[in-house]
Amino acid sequence: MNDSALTIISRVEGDATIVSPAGDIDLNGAPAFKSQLRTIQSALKPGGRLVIDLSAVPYMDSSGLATMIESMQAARRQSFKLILCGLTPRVRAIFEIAKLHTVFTIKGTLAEALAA
Amino acid sequence: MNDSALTIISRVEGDATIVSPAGDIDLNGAPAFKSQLRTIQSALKPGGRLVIDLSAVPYMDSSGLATMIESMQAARRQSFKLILCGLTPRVRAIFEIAKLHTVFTIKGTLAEALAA
Amino acid sequence: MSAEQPHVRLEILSNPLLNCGAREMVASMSRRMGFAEDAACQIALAVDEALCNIERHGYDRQTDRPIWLSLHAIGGLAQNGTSSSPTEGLKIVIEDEAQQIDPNLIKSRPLDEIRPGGLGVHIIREVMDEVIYEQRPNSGMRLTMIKMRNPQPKKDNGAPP
Amino acid sequence: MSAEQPHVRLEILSNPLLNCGAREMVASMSRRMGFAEDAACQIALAVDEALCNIERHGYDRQTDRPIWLSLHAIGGLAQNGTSSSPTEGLKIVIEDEAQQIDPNLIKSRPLDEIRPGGLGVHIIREVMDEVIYEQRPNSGMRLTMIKMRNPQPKKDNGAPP
Ligand SMILES: Nc1ncnc2c1ncn2[C@@H]1O[C@H](COP(=O)(O)OP(=O)(O)O)[C@@H](O)[C@H]1O
Ligand SMILES: Nc1ncnc2c1ncn2[C@@H]1O[C@H](COP(=O)(O)OP(=O)(O)O)[C@@H](O)[C@H]1O
Repeated sequence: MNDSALTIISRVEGDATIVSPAGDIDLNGAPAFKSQLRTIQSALKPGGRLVIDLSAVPYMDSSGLATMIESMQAARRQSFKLILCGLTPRVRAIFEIAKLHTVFTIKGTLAEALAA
Repeated sequence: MNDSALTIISRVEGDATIVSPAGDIDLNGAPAFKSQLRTIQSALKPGGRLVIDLSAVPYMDSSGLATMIESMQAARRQSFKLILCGLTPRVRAIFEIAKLHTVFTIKGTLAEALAA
Repeated sequence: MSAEQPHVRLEILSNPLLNCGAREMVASMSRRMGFAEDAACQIALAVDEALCNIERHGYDRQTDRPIWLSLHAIGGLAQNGTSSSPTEGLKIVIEDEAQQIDPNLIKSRPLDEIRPGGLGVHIIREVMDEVIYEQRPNSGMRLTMIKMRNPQPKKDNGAPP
Repeated sequence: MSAEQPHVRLEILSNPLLNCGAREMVASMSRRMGFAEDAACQIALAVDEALCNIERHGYDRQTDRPIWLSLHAIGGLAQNGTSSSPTEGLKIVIEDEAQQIDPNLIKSRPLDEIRPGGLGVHIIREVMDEVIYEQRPNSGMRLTMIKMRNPQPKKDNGAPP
């Protein structure tokens, strides 16, 4: 990963794995994020939860959306629950433009996502 | 003023006039801000306070600094007190680069400025 | 469409690392021209998606090829001190020297099938008022996009519903 | 100084409304190249101050004259997927067709006298590691500025203390 680009922190809380990317998820940052997500997902148990906290992501483009869709597909395959939270207005807008805001489980805050 | 550029709101609270610019104070925005400040200052009484709340100013350049210095000169001439507050890190940095951070009275929050 | 000169011309290499600068430049200038925050973000998104497509499809991920972007403020730019923005819309032209393809092949897919990829062209057509892909006379492609500040009811751009 | 081609070239008209886009582009790209947030903001500030000076002094507030800006990432740009940025510094060249002046006359004033104006050149020299003003061969001025990611102890640029 670039020094400057996206940084990704993940931690486990109960049955939830929380992934917190910080930075833009665009064509420059998405590949590293995707490969880290794959590694994290491969360790998830059926019935577990993956919470992606997007509150520190000021910008996302279709490369980021593709990464989220891949994660959703993994969730179906491996029977874990995928929850997105903390979308800034700019990021929320791109989910809406791509008609994906009703396809994902999207919560307001991390607390709401963990309570879901 | 441009539809999009700096917007400036001012209100009176006790002996303090609070001016809240929102937007960048740069070569594009400074002239309008400067002329509004002059109008506001011309109504100030000796012993009164002018608080400029910069919390909604993401960026300022030397045109903005010049505007602030003009205001300080008016404060000396007219014997009102000038207090700046709410500087974002990016705006604070330019005061420091120009060695002006010790020349102005700068408070953290608007509440602190009003209590000063 | 206006035949006037652009107000801004940008040339960047086809490295995705640089896309952030191009899109933030366009967002920032759009705001100053009087576009609302959401519209400025949409314009930036369309620019970014167009750059991504050139980098991935046109140049096949080569990172050292040129991309040209020009901005023309339709109606002109505010002069310092004027009371409102005369800018009626923004015309953005993005050109490359990449492989040429039939503009009719650049199209968005139906969105009801949820899968990664295939969203860029949809996004561009959704957020901009006019979108025209064409081959440049000698080499490469040209994408012309227009967004008006107070858009007319949207024309059909030939995108599938 | 590197003789390599720039990674980014920008041409804008001399309207102060456009400065925001140029400086935000440079800030955004600088961050991606690995500059820390405060350094990226400093670079953007220097670019903005240089543009303001060209617009006010060079072009005497005419708003339709060209300004050229080029960015060269010293050490190159990261390629997708690499583990750290190879960018050692950023070289920025800003050129105009405005009136030529003796580069020695472009200097900052002592800051102990508090008055409006006369801060731009001080800011530029303070935040950048190298600052060179020169006349272009035929017309206009050229400003070359360099900022390193891990700067050497600062050289004296001839600015008054
Ligand atoms: N600049 C371009 N040059 C060549 N082909 C392009 C370009 N932009 C889009 N395309 C074509 O249009 C298709 C749809 O693009 P898009 O909606 O962005 O989805 P994706 O890029 O994920 O395939 C691409 O798969 C590609 O075949
Ligand atoms: N691009 C330029 N073209 C011509 N003269 C310039 C340029 N930049 C700076 N100068 C000269 O240098 C002086 C100092 O500039 P600066 O420190 O920015 O303060 P100010 O612009 O407020 O006078 C200016 O007054 C001007 O005479």
